[in-house]
Amino acid sequence: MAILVNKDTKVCVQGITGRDGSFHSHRMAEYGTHIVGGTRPGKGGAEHEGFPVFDTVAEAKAAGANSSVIYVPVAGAVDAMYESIEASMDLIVCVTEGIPANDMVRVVASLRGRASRLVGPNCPGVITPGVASVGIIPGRIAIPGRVGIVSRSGTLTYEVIHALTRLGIGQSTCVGIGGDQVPGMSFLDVLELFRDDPDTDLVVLIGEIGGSDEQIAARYIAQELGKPAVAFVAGQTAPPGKRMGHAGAIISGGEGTAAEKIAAFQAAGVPVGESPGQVAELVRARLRLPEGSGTA
Amino acid sequence: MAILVNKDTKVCVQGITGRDGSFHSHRMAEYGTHIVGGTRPGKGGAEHEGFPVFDTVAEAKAAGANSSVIYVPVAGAVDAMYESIEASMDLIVCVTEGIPANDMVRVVASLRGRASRLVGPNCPGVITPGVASVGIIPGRIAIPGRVGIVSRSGTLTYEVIHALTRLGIGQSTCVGIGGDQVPGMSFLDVLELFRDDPDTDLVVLIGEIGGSDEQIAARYIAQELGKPAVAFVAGQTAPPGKRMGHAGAIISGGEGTAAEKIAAFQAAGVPVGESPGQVAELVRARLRLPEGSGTA
Amino acid sequence: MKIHEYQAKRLFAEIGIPVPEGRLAHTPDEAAQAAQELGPPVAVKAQVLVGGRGKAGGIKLAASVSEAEDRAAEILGMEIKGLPVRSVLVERTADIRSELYLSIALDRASRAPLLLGSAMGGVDIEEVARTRPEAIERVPIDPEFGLRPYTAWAALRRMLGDPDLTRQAVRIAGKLYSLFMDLDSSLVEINPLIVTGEGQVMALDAKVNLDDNALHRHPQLDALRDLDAEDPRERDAKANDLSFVALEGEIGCIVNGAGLAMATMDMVKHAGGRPANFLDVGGSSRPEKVLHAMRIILADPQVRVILLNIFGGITRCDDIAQGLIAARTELGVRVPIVARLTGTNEQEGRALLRSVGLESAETMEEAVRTAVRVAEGGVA
Amino acid sequence: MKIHEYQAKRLFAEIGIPVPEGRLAHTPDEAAQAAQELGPPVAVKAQVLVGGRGKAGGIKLAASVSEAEDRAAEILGMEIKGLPVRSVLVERTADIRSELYLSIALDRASRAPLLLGSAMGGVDIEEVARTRPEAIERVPIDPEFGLRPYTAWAALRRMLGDPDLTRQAVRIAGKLYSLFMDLDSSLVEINPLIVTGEGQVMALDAKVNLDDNALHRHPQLDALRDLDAEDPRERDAKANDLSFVALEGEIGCIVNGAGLAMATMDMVKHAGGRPANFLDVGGSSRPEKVLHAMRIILADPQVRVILLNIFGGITRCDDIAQGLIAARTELGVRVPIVARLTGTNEQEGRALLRSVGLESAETMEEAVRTAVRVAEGGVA
Repeated sequence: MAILVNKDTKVCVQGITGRDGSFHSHRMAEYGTHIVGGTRPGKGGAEHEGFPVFDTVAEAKAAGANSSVIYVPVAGAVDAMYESIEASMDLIVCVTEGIPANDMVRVVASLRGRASRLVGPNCPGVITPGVASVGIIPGRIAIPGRVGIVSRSGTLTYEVIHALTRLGIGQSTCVGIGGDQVPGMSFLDVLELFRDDPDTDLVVLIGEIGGSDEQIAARYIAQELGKPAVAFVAGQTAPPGKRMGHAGAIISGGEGTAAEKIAAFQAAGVPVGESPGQVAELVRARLRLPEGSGTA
Repeated sequence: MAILVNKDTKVCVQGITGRDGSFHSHRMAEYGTHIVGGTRPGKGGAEHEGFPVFDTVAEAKAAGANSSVIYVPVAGAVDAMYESIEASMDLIVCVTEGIPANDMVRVVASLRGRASRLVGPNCPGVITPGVASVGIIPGRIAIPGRVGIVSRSGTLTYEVIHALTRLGIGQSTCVGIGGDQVPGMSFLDVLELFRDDPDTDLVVLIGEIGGSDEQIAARYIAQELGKPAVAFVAGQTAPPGKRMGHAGAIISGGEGTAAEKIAAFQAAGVPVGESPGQVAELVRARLRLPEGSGTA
Repeated sequence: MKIHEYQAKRLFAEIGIPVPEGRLAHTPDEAAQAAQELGPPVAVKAQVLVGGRGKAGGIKLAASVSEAEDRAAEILGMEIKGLPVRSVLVERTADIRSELYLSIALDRASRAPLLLGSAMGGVDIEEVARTRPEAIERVPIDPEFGLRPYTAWAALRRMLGDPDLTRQAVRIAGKLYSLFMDLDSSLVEINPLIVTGEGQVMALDAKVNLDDNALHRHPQLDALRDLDAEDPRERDAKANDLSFVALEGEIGCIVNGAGLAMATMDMVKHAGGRPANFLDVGGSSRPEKVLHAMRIILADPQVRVILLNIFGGITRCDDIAQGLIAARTELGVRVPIVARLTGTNEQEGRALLRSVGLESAETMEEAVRTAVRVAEGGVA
Repeated sequence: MKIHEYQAKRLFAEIGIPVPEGRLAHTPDEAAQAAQELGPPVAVKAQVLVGGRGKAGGIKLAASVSEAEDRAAEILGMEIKGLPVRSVLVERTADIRSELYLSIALDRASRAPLLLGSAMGGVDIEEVARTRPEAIERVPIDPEFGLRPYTAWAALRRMLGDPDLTRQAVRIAGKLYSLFMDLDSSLVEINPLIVTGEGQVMALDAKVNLDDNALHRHPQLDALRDLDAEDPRERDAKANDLSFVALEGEIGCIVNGAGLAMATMDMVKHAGGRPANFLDVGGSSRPEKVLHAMRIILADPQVRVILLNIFGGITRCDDIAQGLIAARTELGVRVPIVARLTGTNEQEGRALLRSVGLESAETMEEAVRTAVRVAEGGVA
């Protein structure tokens, strides 16, 4: 069954007439994702390159959509998220980057008591290989399987998927939560879903410097996940202070360095790879797969 | 078990050092209500007439309080409600009157996804006779029994309780939701609780002119309540337009007159009394009690 | 509190809701000058705080400056529903292609603001709501999100059709919502909202009602209060924290709580009497409030008896009794008083009354019957 | 973006957070005049956008006007952590009874603002957080409610003890939160927050960091930008929507995505090379962005090879290839290029590169190894 995205996922593309929205609507549809249509206020009732266009998400919902993906420019992205939250979309993926952090504080607060799950912003989205893709993860690089991926990074996620696929190790669902300071879903939120997903045997977590999300995730993996995990942490050679601010250091009482995070994973019994290729090797070892064979 | 207030209710009095807060703390305590103490920022750690004083509701909660009642002046009443909501008090009764309606719109919106129930503002509160009283309903006039009361009016509620008590008909719980345009709990919210309360056999609903809450309640009684009800509607002789504004008339497509409301109750099979005394007589008849005997 | 159209339009203009250009005039002379500045034709509109001005002849068109002066002279001499017209708004006329309706009000049922719209504007909207409810668009607003462009889009597009006009109306609706929340308004209404020949969406009328409970936060709005529009006794009552409505009868009522006050009046009528007023002393009453209440009621020469009906909760019966006694001493009450005190501190209250020779009834029914008998010439 | 202390204090003063009276001075003369107006003793404080001014000698006390002039002359001649001091803040000194710490920052873990406080103010707070975490009060703020008086009361009372001082600090905390949200701030900090001998709570220092993503909403704040504090190449990159950090090595990196860029640098180091920079071209890249990236990197004479590592998602490989080709034509690239293109439109991208004689690596590992070899003097 995977998580977040499955065969019943029906997508509304917010900003379908824009350059990115239009391009990726075709990519998602080619991958087999059910695209109900997209929104562009004022163009409701028209078609865009074969996709129905609606004025509002509520109208797309009435036409069957239960998920949405946002490609609108940053000036309209916050409203776009609110629109999908108010329309009670099950899954909302916000690809748009550059959204002010305090706007996201308000967006995340508004999710309380509501049914929607928000992935992003500034994220590549979610793919359940062989089933459907919501966002911008290139479908070609993924194959179906039983490894779950959750990542703060965009393109680095692709590298890891790619590396797994090259070893023949397939993925249940890959979730890019985005690298922003205030993401909709956190590592923890996604790990909880993977814990309860019978189709996921192992989780790969891709972190980076800054904050203490990786440390919190490491604790959760050790205590609650009940499945093996493998990690990667980007930024071991980053100059100190370049991403991790003063404020974060006071809040967490640490610097948020890669070394701290790697130590946390190791303390939790989670092996950490030094490159995407090595992560894939660690997954293979952890799953006790013979070399050259995958789970796909 | 009654509703909202029971033997486990432990009350924090917000504004305990004020004239009303102080007076009614003693009345509630005399009635047997468990008063944990009250709040007055800056006086935390002191005592007020025998009651412990806390700086914040969170501290009163730490000392055992699970409910709060608000007597603070109107300038601080909205913050007082937010404070109790943030502290996750089970029941919050706001007695204070004169709170701007749009402030209440925000307060009510903030209750979404939270555990607290808010009664009021501008309300007399809740009494479960013989057990506990939270608010300002004079305990002396109520006796334990099996009739639930919900009312938009303050003192009119007392009249009805009094009239029932004079006939020996006791009450399970009496809830004054307050007459403001935006109340925390509505008729509907309270009726749902009475529906599920095995200790309530019949519900008395006390409405007044304005809005369409009574009509909505009448529909609910007919379709969902599963128990008999008796109603009273104040304002049959009120000059038109004095309470019911133009806006309400557009929203509901009616004038919100007493006649409309009485008709709605009658259509729902709910008898309507012409005075508090007659309401009590109707309750007696409905419960098929012989004259001169009650359920107490 | 209600404010005048010209005041509401200034608020609209400040936040960018398009309104026709206009000038306020208090004399025919000023109206002529306004017409001169704006360039005729102009509309001359009575500024009074009641509905139905148009039907009453309070809105006239003037094709020239001198005609504007004449129309202003006519309107400034009028009284509309009992209210004198003290000023007119002289406005540039618009080329009206269509008239719509737009408002935001609090919806008691959802406990949230509601956007109301209709393609049938410029008419009695209550009538439309009653007879053709399907002609009214109702858009619930989640206060957590406010009125965002998407909130009202579909409804406004149904009303306006054209995307560009919809976009303009969506912008106006958003600003209207900001006004509604920021000013603690209880109603903001545009009737009609027009589409002009040039394709502009514009507010031809403007109504803004304010929440009395919030006026202390908006001193600049409180200053807009039009004292003409209020009964002086109601104003006096409000200043003393009392809720008062003058009526036609002989039985002066002092009650605590609006519901009980209405129920008391209902019972007076059922018993064959006529209430002289609605008066709610409110909760948490200080003794002086009873004194003020007595003074306001006694100012009505028709009052033949005072019916005091108190069921104390937060109100304490002893406070009420003290106020009553003070009123008897200070005002020299000329009519009999029928008192009924029950509830919080009733023993103390009754004892106080007894100490000045006043007995209290036990029940509301009894008190009402006695008061009606006294008003008919009987004795307490 | 960071702003200067004197700018942050103006923002504080505007919303009513007490700060000492002060004047900005750009010359010793101006500092003397400021001291004259304020009346000595005064503090003379370097305005630079780095921490640790005090330790570096950037804050001095002056007992007289002439002393203020001398101290200003000293400080205005300084460079602190590489930044020239171009102005000083001359401030009336305060009678300090105690020093505390107060700030609001975003907490990633709760995805909400967090109030941080400590009775140990005026010192290196990161050090306190590391060594004595129990000395830091942490008050989570629910953005639905904001920071209300009750939110911070208990923590601030623990820090200050006295109810009146607590009340002042609660007021300051509330205003600090408003500033934080209204200005789209990422950090507001007062270190130290002081209690004066007269019992006033006051901000002796002020730090306000702003969210670059929101600056377009606050043009008045964007105008406060201090260009001195930024590396000109980083500024150039930002203006072109690129994220760039200059480093010491020989391998110029152009990568899409911050995580992949960091991972690429990590792998360069593991392979024995040294990255010359961090550069993220971001998502949805237009071809011109690659052109700008090449220009910025080639400005560094140490660069011996360019490593282009692209895994296309929203970024399309053909856009990148076009940008690279344009750069070769327009900039006359003097060093070898090692390119790796995978993902969205990779066939089209590789074909484009092949058409100008550039081969692409298959994997990131392969590209990194090649680039390191080239930098060491090998061949691609």
